[in-house]
Amino acid sequence: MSEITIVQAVNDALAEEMRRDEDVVILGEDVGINGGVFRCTADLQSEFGEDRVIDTPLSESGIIGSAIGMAMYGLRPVPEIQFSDFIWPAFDQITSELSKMRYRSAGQFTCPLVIRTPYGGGIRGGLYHSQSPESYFTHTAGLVVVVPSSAYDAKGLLKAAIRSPDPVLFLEPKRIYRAPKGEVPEEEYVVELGKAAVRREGSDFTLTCYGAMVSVAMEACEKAAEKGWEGEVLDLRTLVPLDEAALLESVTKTGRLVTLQEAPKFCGFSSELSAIVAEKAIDVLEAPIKRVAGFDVPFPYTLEHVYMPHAERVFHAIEEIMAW
Amino acid sequence: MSEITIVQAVNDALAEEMRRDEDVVILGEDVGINGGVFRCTADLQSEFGEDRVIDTPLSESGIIGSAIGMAMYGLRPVPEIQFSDFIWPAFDQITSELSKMRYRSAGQFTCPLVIRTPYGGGIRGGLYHSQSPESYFTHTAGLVVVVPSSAYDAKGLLKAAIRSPDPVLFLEPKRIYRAPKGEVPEEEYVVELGKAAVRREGSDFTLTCYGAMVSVAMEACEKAAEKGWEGEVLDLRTLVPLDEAALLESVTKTGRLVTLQEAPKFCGFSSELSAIVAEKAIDVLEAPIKRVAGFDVPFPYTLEHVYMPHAERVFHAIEEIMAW
Amino acid sequence: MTAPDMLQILDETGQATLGSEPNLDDVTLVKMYECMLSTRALDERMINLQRQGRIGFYVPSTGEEAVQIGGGLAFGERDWIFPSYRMPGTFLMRGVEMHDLVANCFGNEADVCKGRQMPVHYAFAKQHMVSISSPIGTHIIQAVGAAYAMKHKQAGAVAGAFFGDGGTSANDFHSGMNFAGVWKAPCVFVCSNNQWAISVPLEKQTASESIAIKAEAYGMPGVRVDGNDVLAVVQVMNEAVFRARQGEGPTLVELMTYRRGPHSSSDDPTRYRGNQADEWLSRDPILRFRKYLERRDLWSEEKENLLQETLAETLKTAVKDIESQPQPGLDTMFEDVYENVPPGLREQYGDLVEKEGTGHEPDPDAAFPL
Amino acid sequence: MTAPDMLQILDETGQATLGSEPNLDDVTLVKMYECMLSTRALDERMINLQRQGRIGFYVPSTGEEAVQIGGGLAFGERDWIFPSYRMPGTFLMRGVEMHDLVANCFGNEADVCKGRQMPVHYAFAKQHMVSISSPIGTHIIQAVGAAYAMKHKQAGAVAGAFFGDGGTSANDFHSGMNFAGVWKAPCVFVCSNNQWAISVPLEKQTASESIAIKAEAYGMPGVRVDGNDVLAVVQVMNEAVFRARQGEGPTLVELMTYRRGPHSSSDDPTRYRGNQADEWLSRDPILRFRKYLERRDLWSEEKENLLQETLAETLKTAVKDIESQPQPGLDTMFEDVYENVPPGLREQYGDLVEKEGTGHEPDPDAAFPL
Ligand SMILES: Cc1ncc(C[n+]2csc(CCOP(=O)(O)OP(=O)(O)O)c2C)c(N)n1
Ligand SMILES: Cc1ncc(C[n+]2csc(CCOP(=O)(O)OP(=O)(O)O)c2C)c(N)n1
Ligand SMILES: [Mg+2]
Ligand SMILES: [Mg+2]
Repeated sequence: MSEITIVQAVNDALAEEMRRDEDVVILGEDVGINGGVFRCTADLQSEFGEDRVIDTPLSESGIIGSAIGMAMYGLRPVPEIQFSDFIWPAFDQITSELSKMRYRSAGQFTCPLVIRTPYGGGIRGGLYHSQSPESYFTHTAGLVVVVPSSAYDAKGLLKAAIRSPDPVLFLEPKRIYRAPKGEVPEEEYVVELGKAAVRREGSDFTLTCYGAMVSVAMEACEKAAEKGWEGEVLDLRTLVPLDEAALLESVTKTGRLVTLQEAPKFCGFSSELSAIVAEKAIDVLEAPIKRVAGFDVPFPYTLEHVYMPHAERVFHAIEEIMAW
Repeated sequence: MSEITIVQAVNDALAEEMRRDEDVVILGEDVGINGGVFRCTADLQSEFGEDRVIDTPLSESGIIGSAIGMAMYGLRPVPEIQFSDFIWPAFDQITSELSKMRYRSAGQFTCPLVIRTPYGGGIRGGLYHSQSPESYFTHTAGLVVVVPSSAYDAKGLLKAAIRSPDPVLFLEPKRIYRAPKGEVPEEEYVVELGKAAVRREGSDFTLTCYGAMVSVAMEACEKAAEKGWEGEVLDLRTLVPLDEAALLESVTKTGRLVTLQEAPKFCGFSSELSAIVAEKAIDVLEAPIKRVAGFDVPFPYTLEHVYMPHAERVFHAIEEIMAW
Repeated sequence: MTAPDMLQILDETGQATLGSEPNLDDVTLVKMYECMLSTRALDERMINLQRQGRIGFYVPSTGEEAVQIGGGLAFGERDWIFPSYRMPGTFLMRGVEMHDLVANCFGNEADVCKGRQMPVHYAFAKQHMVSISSPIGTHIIQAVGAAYAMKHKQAGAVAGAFFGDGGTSANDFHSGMNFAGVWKAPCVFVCSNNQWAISVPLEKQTASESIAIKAEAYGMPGVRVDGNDVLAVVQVMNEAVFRARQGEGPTLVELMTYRRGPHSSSDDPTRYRGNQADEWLSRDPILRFRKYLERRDLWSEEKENLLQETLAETLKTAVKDIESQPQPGLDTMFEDVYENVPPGLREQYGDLVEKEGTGHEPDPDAAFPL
Repeated sequence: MTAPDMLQILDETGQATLGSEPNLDDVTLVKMYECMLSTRALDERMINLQRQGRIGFYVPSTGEEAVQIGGGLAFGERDWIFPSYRMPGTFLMRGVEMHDLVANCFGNEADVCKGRQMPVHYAFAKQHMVSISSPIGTHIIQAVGAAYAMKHKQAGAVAGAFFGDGGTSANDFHSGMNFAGVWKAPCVFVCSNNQWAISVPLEKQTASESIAIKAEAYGMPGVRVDGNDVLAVVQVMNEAVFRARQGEGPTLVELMTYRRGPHSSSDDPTRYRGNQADEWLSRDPILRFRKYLERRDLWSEEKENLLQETLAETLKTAVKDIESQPQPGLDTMFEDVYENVPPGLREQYGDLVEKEGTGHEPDPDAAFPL
């Protein structure tokens, strides 16, 4: 076991997969000698060379579009989008091409690749270096969407994503890139895609979360425990395909649900969780489904700490449904 | 009163607003002498000239990006995206710029404009001429999203949108562009944004819909009526800002909700409706909230008629919740 | 290069400029002509079927056969082509059966793509003909990525990206050209400049002197060629593909031609252009090449008639075989979204077949406007 | 034009090529110098505050002052500028107060943008300085739209779009240049080619001979200028703005310079370039222009010291005034999303202040990496 940051976990996963499979290549802005602005690709160019760790021109549609072509021809690209806020120029390639290539060619052409990109607030990045874009991708059939919340998962899920036959959007919670550190085994491992993890068992309510919100959820549950309310924290880890069974199982057990996300509330990913439960398990519900989320405004700079959901806001929602 | 198609209604609204306000300009691919591939801008170039009805190069980011600049300088552009399936190259301009200009400049710069685009299936357009993209836009604060379902609304809502100080995405249901025709008064009128319309009153269940799905909803309710179940059909018309009051009022009355949309189900717009009701009105619910939607696959060509929700599928959902 | 000069080998009478012909053996020359004629025959038949409502949509390529055949010939088997929707001839050149193209247009069980895309959106992996996408331009940068992979894997292969004049305005023309220039990717960019993007004429598409000159913005050579002169097309394309294979980097080739027909079966050009297209009848690429072959005694009236008959026959049987086949099964709607069908989709499929019913018919009024 | 030649008026010793100077009166020349020096002083002070953790982020423009001042001077009051994030000097040239730029960097109540954006993302409508966006390139096509509107309204105004070498790879550089060419829009495109995009050197950004030559792809003139020679910049910019105003269409101006400092307060250039930047010290645009002014007896040691003192004083008081001000009120988070706050947002604001509480503090560890 060693204690590492998520940045290190991502770097290790990339290095291991590149050693395992020479078809794995990295491309993006500043990923080479600079090692990425968050250092996730540090030292990879010196080990694997400029042909496998490629500094591209400043064009996200170019990065993803060329990665699709590389993947079609048999490479296994891991493009990096420097900030998920800058992924939109590539949205056409992702939504129209990457997600539909297998379907429209009836499996004759496929483009397995992993788009890595840091997302979320907490680094004082303001409007364009803080957003949580998952909800723009989870509606698109053909994509897998993954969000790790720890070094262990970041490494194991990224390795699994790189080996996946389907295109994966891998969202890295930059707020927790460097802290806290987490334990990771020395030996090789992967974490299966499509499976949620129970981070805390409880019988009174279910609290769903992912990415940087997991620690906020845990903190809120500590506060709730003081009141005698035991929360079950479900870290979704893979948003698409969703581990619906785990969600329904937990809610069936607890009868109460609070969802937590950093992204704006309206039409956010968590709304789907509410919809699934309201469609399939309404009879077990003992209280309304509360959503704690970012506000429906652009991400502000100075008021970031108010914008981002914190344990107090989550606790307030828990109180409401427990008092129901 | 005159009987006109939605295409005609759009064309009339554009002509009237262009006569009223010389700052209104149209730009897009083939909108000029060709009058648009769906003929929505027919004859406008001959009346208003090439400077106000502009055929652009083939670039959606160019169309929306330049429209933003025009709007900032005081014009009132109504850009057309030929098919909503081709809006993605402009997604960066819409999501990063159009929706955030007012906020980031604290109101110093604004870009009121209306993006018109045909959406939805039913014309045998296959993967890329059939999609319903509303759910990719309703999550973005700063945008208004409108979907008419009749000639009357198309004209009145479009005129209101053109006069709105906020940027509007105006989604035109191409399946019903030419049929059925609808009555429109001779005299000038607008339809207020942000207000849903009850198309059919009923006390047993609420059925939400918009665009081309409204007629499907009505048909399903006829079938339900034969069983003695009276449905209330709520045509949302404006998806953002949502008429939440109308939704909650109807559901409070009926105690049952079925949502209907053409777009894929997972993280689709209707999931938000489920989430709102599950959060604010769960106590009135007497049955699960059923969602009838497109399947979570790309839009197929030959099997379009199976893919698109039809009255039978909606009726099946109604049966389920009434039998609950 | 001063952009507007344009390479031509065959004049309109089919006379070749002395000694300027690419060296092609007789068999190849005849095969090229046969493919050009086959393309024309396919187009006419499909447009006909579309008018009769037997297929939903079609995109004719009439007048652009030299682009398709000359453009296709230069590439070898291991090369990959990222095609546009206006080049069935290149598929034929590369060995795709007429039958399979027709099957795509019917979109039923006979279609290798399971009827998922509209007609003319072909995909044939075996012949390295990449799946055609409706969104304009997206494939250009994909071709560059594939070219990078070819170079990286030292496959000695080349990628070809085909697009129209309108396509040069797309975002991924820019990213594709730029990345290819920086990467010296073994890629050839082929613009079929038919001077129209639906109703938008070239001068409203770009203010540049030519399409070829755009190459300078990316540090690669650009060449303009008479796109109705199949020999000139072959000549220039051979050089470009050779350069790419040699590791000398990408080239932009502009093929000057004209879209003689409507944009598609849904388009009515009389709305936006008069009979301008007629001027181009005399420059017909097939006619011109036929004259050349006849001068060289490689073609004749008899051969022409014989081929026409065979083509008619082939198309007749193909249509007969295919039209009668059933639409793809409902399960095909849920497959190939992911490698394995995920639980959520299994459930949706189950509900559909077990409960929700699919008894209703396709909407007879549904008609494609573009 | 053969791209690589580059217009220069002042050599490195501040000697002007005879008779080639733009005619600028002494007052203007001095004002230009003062602005260049003010820009340098602002940058140094802000970087300092950032190091002390008193502001969160900053982007220095050291070495690019001639671009900002020469680039700004050419435009008139009614013209609109769509700036990049590396040009505070242009804001100063156009009458924005030092105080207001500093206020933006603190992002508190003193900031006209209500602390919504990161530092250096200025917006000043009064001076027609358009809101700066982080996404690279998006403003280029917006400038073209504004230019179209200016032409349409016969305002006699011109739009200027400023961006970097990296920006030329962005989608909307392509759409912007292309639309401007077709529309003959009164727009001037100004590329500050400082040869780096964070850690990516020019040769990995594009294979073209120059940035200027990219203009040919869009049918407009492109000019390359010594971007550290403020007189050359003014000269060329004046011509370009004049052309635009005359209705002769857009121009692309490439200003050759060098990003002497880090990309931003979060960047460490030693990771990707040695001390290459030092070569550019001798070409410092301020030093060069000062020598020129001194030759012409328009500047002196005394004036220099005096100005330095005034600047230090201005910055000191500005920082003092601003730093003490409170953060923007919570209501500002919900305003300006739409013209009127919709019901949903009122509700969210209400819940926040009444129930959910906002007692907690900003995260002290939050630090921006880029
Ligand atoms: C991104 C995008 N925008 C718009 C369209 C609609 N459309 C289809 S073909 C076409 C014109 C293409 O012209 P060109 O590239 O010259 O090719 P040609 O049809 O002339 O062969 C347009 C605008 C599209 N398919 N994709
Ligand atoms: C679309 C987009 N991609 C990536 C970034 C991250 N980024 C910020 S500045 C920059 C480099 C810009 O270089 P250049 O255009 O040359 O301007 P310079 O910083 O040199 O002035 C990058 C990659 C961004 N802001 N926007
Ligand atoms: Mg064309
Ligand atoms: Mg730069």
